[in-house]
Amino acid sequence: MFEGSVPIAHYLTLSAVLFVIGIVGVLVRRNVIVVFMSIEIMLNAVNISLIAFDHYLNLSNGQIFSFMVMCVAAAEVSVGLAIIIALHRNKPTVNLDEFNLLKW
Amino acid sequence: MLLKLTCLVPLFPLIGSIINGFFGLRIGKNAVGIIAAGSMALSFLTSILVFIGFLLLPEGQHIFEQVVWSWFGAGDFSVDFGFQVDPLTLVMMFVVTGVGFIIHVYAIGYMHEEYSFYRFFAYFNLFASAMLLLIMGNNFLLMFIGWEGVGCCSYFLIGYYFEKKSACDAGTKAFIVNRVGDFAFLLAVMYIFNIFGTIDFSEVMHAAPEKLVYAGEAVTIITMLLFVGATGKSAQIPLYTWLPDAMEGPTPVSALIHAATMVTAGVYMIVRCNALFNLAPMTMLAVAGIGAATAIMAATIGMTQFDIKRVLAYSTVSQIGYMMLACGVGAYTAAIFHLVTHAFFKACLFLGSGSVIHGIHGEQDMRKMGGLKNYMPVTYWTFLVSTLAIAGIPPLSGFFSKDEVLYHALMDGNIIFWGMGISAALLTAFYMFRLVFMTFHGESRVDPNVHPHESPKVMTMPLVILAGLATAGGILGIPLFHGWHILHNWLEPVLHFDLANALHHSEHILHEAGRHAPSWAHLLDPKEHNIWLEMFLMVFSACVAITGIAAAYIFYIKRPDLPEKFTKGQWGFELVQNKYGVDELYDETFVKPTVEASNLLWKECDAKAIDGSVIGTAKIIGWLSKQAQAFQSGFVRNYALFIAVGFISLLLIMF
Amino acid sequence: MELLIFYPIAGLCVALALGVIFNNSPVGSAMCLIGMMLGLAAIFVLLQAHFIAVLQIIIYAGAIMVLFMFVIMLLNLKQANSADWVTRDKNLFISILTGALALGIVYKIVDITFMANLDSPAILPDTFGTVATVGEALFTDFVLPFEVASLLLLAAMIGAVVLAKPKLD
Amino acid sequence: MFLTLITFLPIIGAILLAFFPKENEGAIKQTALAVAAADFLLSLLLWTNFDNSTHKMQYGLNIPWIESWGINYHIGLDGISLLLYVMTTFLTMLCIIASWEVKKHIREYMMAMLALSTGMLGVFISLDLFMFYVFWEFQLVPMYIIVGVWGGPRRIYAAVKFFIYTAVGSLLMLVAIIWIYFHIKQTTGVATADILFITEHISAPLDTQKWLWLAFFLAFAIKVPMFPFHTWLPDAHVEAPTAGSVILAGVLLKMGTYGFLRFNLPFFPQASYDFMPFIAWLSIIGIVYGALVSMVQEDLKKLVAYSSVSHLGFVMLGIFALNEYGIQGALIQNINHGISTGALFLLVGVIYDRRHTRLIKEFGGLSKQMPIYAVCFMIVALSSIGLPGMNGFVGEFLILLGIFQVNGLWAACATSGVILAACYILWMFQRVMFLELKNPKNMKLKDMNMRELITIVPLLILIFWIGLYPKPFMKTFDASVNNLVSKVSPDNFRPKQDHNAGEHHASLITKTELAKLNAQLKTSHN
Amino acid sequence: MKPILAPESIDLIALAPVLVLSVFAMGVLVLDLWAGKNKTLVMFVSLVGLLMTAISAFAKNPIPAFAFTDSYIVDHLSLFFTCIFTLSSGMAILLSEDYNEREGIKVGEYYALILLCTVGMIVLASSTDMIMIFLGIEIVSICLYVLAGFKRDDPVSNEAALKYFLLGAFATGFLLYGMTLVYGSTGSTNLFKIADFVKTEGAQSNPLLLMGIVLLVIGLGFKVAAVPFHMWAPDVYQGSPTPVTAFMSVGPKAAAFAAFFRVFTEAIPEMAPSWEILLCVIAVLSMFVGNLGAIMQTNIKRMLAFSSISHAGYLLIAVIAKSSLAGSALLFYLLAYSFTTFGAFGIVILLGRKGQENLEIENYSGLAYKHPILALSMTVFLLSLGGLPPFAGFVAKFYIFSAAMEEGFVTLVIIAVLNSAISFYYYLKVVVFMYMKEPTGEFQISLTPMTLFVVIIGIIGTIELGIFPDSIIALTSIP
Repeated sequence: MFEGSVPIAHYLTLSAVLFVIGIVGVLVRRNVIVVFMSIEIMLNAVNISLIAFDHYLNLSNGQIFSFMVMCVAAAEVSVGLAIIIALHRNKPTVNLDEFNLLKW
Repeated sequence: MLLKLTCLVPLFPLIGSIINGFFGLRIGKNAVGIIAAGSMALSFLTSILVFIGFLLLPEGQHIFEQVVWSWFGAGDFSVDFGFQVDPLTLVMMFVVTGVGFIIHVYAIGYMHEEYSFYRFFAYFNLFASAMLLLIMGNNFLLMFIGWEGVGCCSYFLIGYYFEKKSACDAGTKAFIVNRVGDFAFLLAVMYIFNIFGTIDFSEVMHAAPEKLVYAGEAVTIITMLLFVGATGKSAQIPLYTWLPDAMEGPTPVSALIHAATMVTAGVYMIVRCNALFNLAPMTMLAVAGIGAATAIMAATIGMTQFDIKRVLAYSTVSQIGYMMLACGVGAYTAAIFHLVTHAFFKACLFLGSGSVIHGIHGEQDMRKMGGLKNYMPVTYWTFLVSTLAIAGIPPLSGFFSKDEVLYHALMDGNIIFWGMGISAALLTAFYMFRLVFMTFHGESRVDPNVHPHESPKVMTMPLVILAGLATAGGILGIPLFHGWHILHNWLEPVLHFDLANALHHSEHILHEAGRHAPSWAHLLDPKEHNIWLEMFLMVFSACVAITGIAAAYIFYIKRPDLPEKFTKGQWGFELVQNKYGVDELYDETFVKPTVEASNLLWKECDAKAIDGSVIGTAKIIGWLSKQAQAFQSGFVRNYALFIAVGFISLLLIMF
Repeated sequence: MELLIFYPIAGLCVALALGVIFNNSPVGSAMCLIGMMLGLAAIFVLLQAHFIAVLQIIIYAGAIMVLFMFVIMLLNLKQANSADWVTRDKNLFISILTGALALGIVYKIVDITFMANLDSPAILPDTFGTVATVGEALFTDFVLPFEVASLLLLAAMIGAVVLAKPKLD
Repeated sequence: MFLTLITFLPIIGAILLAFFPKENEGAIKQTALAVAAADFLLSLLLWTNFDNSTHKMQYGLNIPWIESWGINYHIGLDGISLLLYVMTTFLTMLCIIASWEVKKHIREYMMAMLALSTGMLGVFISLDLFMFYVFWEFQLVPMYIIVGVWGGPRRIYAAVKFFIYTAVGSLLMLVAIIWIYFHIKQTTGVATADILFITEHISAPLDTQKWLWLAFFLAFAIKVPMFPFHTWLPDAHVEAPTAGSVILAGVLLKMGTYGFLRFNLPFFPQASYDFMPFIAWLSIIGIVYGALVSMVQEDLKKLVAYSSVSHLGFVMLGIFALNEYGIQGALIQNINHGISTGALFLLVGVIYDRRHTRLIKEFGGLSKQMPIYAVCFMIVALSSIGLPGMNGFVGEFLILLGIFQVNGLWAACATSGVILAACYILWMFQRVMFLELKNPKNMKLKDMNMRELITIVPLLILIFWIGLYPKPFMKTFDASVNNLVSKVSPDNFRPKQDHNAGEHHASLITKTELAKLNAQLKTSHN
Repeated sequence: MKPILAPESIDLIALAPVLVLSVFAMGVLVLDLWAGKNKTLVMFVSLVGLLMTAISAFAKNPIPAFAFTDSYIVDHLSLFFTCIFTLSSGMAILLSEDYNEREGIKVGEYYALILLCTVGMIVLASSTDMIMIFLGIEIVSICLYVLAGFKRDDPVSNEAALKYFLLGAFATGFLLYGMTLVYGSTGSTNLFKIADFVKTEGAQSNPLLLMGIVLLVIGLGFKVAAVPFHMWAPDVYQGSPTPVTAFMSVGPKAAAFAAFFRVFTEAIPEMAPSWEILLCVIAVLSMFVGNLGAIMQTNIKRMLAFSSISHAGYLLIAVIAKSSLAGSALLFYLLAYSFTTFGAFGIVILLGRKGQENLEIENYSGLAYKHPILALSMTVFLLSLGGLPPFAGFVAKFYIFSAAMEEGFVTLVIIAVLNSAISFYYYLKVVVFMYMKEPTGEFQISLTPMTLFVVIIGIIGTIELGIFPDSIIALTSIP
């Protein structure tokens, strides 16, 4: 029963689950950093399906794509963390809900 | 050619009014008076010239039309600004210009103390020219100009003392009540155009028998509408209520407008349209009935009033009722005859009353008069003559005219009309002499510190002239020998109507339209003129008149206490004295509800419902925008949540 | 064989991911994240995408996470204050909603995934996923993205500098 | 070209004014007046050189504007628009005189006035749907500014209401316009918004026609305003400055009726015929309703505003009689309403300037204090209740005549408006002009001064001129109306026998029927 | 192992604008080191760069031309969009000059970032491969994250940056997932290949593809700030430095719409039946929420943000119509919109001064009688935004509505029309304050040349496009 390869659907499911966990993280956490990590989880989740599709279709676009995703992730992280630092300079907190000047 | 002068007749008073209106204040009262009366005199003379010109017309031509300019039109509808002269017009022209001139003269004296003398005469002349337009117009719309013009002028003149609320109300009331009539008139005109494709009198009257079915729906509706118009102008039931109030105006106004001329316009119009009315038996019945009813009702009210002018006003209403009755039974000559004589004696009576009021400084209540005959003899005698005339004492004019009306009521109508007419005559004689006795005889009840005096010449001369006319006016229609009847022969061309031919056409039309024609044969069997019966009736009505006078004499000279005894606590009397409560009735049924409805419409419907819905929409949008704002909580988390929700909902839409 | 490896790792990844978001202290979350990324690398290996697997470890688990840790330390975030949790205060409603939402989405996606008939995997050559293959693609067909990515990084760099510099001259 | 010049002269003047120093009020006013007067005189030339014998567009100019959409700058005047055009320039001139005393931001005021004038003129001359719409919307702005800046206490509310309410309608019209544009493109292959071309070629199926008709209807009915859409009018009128009200009543409302004549009827004759009863009843309700409501108003301007609702009801009724009488009556009534109501607003303005109130109960007995004013007021009032011999009557009678041809009942209901008109006008007049002069504030009112007389007298002259000799006015649109009627006449749609005969001419022979009988006879002979 | 041959599809001429601009961007960075305090030189250099970019965009012909194995295209759309981008960036830079002077943002990187952002937009508008599109979007976004937070000492600005960044990254996740699924279900990242696949294999009902589309809609919808993915827009627009706000609301939006239009009309037009409905819902929501939200606003930047949301709704109608006419309409609308918006923001900037930005609508009370010309031009811009003739906005709306009407989306057009009626309300509100209220405070307006210049350009553009749009329409119309 342990023969044969894993059906792609399972990989996709895994990625979906991780993706949603990422979403939930964004929704429920107030710690900027953690929210940010959750977003990273989402990106990673996507990577899984990219590779899975590559594997399934015998193509390499997906891998290129995920390569790019990593660049993007890196870039975003750098900028994002920079922003967080800048924020922290004016307002020493990482609690998202305290950034609430702009509303209505 | 003299007839070319026709258009000048209404023009002179118009010019006079314009001059007085614009420069009256500068040129001084005398000049104003001269201009006003002069313009009337001029148009009177012109009418005489026109009359001569008319007599010179070749044999068989009984109408002259003069189109001044083409007024307006659209498509195949067009209406000219044109005058027509025919025997009927001429008669009316003489009445209006003649009596009008006399009353103008009188007014110069009567109004002399007024500050805005010029305004009065501007209106007065304007009225005269409007009235002339009314009678001389050669089509319905031009007549309508005059028709509304006179109404408008009477509005001004009734409200002449515009600081008195009652005067203003009376004026407004007169205008609006008249408007009700005009509304019907207007509809009639449209209907006429719809059928005839023209609104020219001569053409319409000529084409009537071919285009209309005898007793058909169309003609009945048209004539009914016209008649409603007439009731408005001529103060017949149910639209008569404005006339008594109109007495708020200066007395000359009452004399000229509300006795001699304007109020008779309705009668004139019906006679003018006789060709239509002849085809509408039902309408005729209505006309006669309303006329007779008005005659009696007004007379009864007249018996109970104490304001001298109101009494005369009601008597006017009742006399016009007579004329209507005459029209209703097809005796158009009689109607016109009575119109003319009435113009004479009623004008005289009003002016007389004016002279009385003038003599005792504006007192109008007869209970504060009495025994004036010694103070103002001329007024008294002229007044008496006219009273006898209206009461129908031979050989004064009123006798003949009224008698002719009654005769025809009996012959062409039926016994009921005659009965009503004769009883109205009785009442007339009674209340008129009641008036005379209360005013001039008995002991004076005048306020002691008022010294009655006779009026100046300029006021008494007209009285004399009018009294003379009231006496002699009967000549126009003394029916001594069969067929010898000046007025009748004179009006023949206007009133000629060939019933047989009309019936023939109607049958033809109905046949074409595939309907069956009722038998009209009985309408055609001839009626002979029974001279002896007429003689008898004359005598009878004379006796009736005398009875009335006698009654009045008993009540107000011999036994002055009787009226008290009879009227005390009689609910009937109360009812009659406040005019059968018709005014109140109208107030309750029409005026108040309208105003309340309007208020409701405005406050509830307009402000709340209609505008409310508009504003409501705006409010809803505002509320929604508040909601839209509320989502912008400013928390990143919620924003993300929205994205997620959007995601799931889009998924749901997709799958 | 694959199966035996896949499911535990997958489970582990999910667990760690949950750990990331339900962990009170940022540091803990970061640790979980690293773990998850390593797990993913393993999964990439299962999928024979060795090149990406390596990158995953180097870039993500390496660079990026180091950056995270660095920032956390820099801002020396201690035990997260209790207000950090949505679920622990009034916004209960939202959190429940989110939970429902999450399950809903998962269900939906999985449902869809299984709807699609993905049952004819291609026969993979041995070269699949090797540096050579990927590299070739990267420098031929996808040379433009590769170059553009450099611009992206440049922009990011400038941005990071501008924002994070203690003071702008 | 000449027409273009006249149309854009005012806005050029406005731009010119922008460079005047604020302080130099005299010069500003004089320049504005000069421009307006020049414009009016030039437009008179248009009238005098107008060829009454044809319904064709005159002074036309057609040059490409947005070629890629086939939209042209196509202008021209025909009988329907000529008088409105001239009246616009005329009233603009009067309004500038009337607002001589405006204190606040006079320069901006005059600029707005002139810009407004161009906007309105453009509406009447444009023969391209796109262009028409541009002007139609553009003129909202200056009017909005005029109401909003120089208006009464609730001016902003009124201005915004006016703008939004009108805009909503117009925007739906825009949808219809685009629809027509593509419809024409599909059917004829020509991409154009040319009104004349569309009038020739539009051939939408009936149900679509009805939708389009409704879209246009909404735009115009709000402008007119017809009964349920009228509530913006009282607010706008009450709050607007005198001149604003005059323009509003005199021209803006006419743009609605003009729209019906220019678009709804020629584009969708069938739909217009089908909607005839609907419009007729709305108009009749409007006539009676407007009259009743204005009877109980306490504010003079509001009273006049509601009376406009009533009068415009007559106009709409005339238009939808769909015969010469009605439409010609409607057109002349357009002019009449402009004159009479305009004059009424000017007169109300006169006492408003003196007393800064328009509440009827504040006045009474004025005719003692200001006789000239009273006379003018009287004449205008009588003309607005349609006294024969004055302008109001000509229009009303033709309209009623026209609608009577269609349905006697409608005519009767509408005519009742004549009575009510007398009621509210005379009652108002009595309360303002007659009775005793009680209110001490009115004791020392000045009578009208020269400037005010200059604004009023021309209108009074027109009142009598049109009342007694309207030919010169009516002959201008004779040809155009006949042409229009030939397109929209109900005979084109209703089943061939004349069913009027059945209903209320029961036992009589109408002209048409006689003609038919003769025809039958002829045929039977041959 | 065999050497890797560079593919012959490398075409630097087609890529010219990107290259030129990136070179200039770096150049500016370097120049900034020497330029010192006064950044005017830097500004001019970057303006020149933009100009040259615009010119170099026309280097490649005949168009349409494909390059880099069909992952990059030079066609009418991309060309015209490049022009719009350069124009908007140019105006943004002009606006920034005075503003930055005032707010003390003396950093050369600012310009470099704007230029890089523009590069991203160009890439976005002209790439036909999802990977490229993704990268383009990311470049743009990252630059904007930074620009939004450029007033580093201003907590509001920081907050804007943070929100934008977090939500942007979040949305990127969705976009990415969507692209992945599309790739997975069609086996390619190239738009044309996808189109072919869909056509040939008839994958209309492939659930993965459909879900991919949904996710794409979310990702792109976020970038164009369409409801319900719009929540960031008001906050970010309000918080960012005003020139950046202006820039954001024009350039990147336009770029996102370019991508939107490309993806949906070139890759998956076959799927139209399934995505039309989604876009219709979003469009309608955007129009309503945008307009309704704007009504209650008191801050003019926030109000304009909401209005730009509603404009996104109108623009989506063009995407839905997806005909070539719609494409032209999109171009025209965006051009008109950029003129108008920059003009309006220019005036907003002019009204502010150091430490007191005067962003409340009340601050505009009585402007008309202190600075009539300013007030008048503001009125023109607002009315044009509302779509009132004879201004650019009207012609643009007319264009889009026509396109939709031709495709038979009557209901959609009616809704849009009603919305512009609502929108009049809040545009007029500003007019009310400017003309109908008495001044509350004193205006100390320094008419700085650059900003004024932008305003003038805005006015000219708005009126030119409104009254004589023919030439531009001819340019925009896609053959």
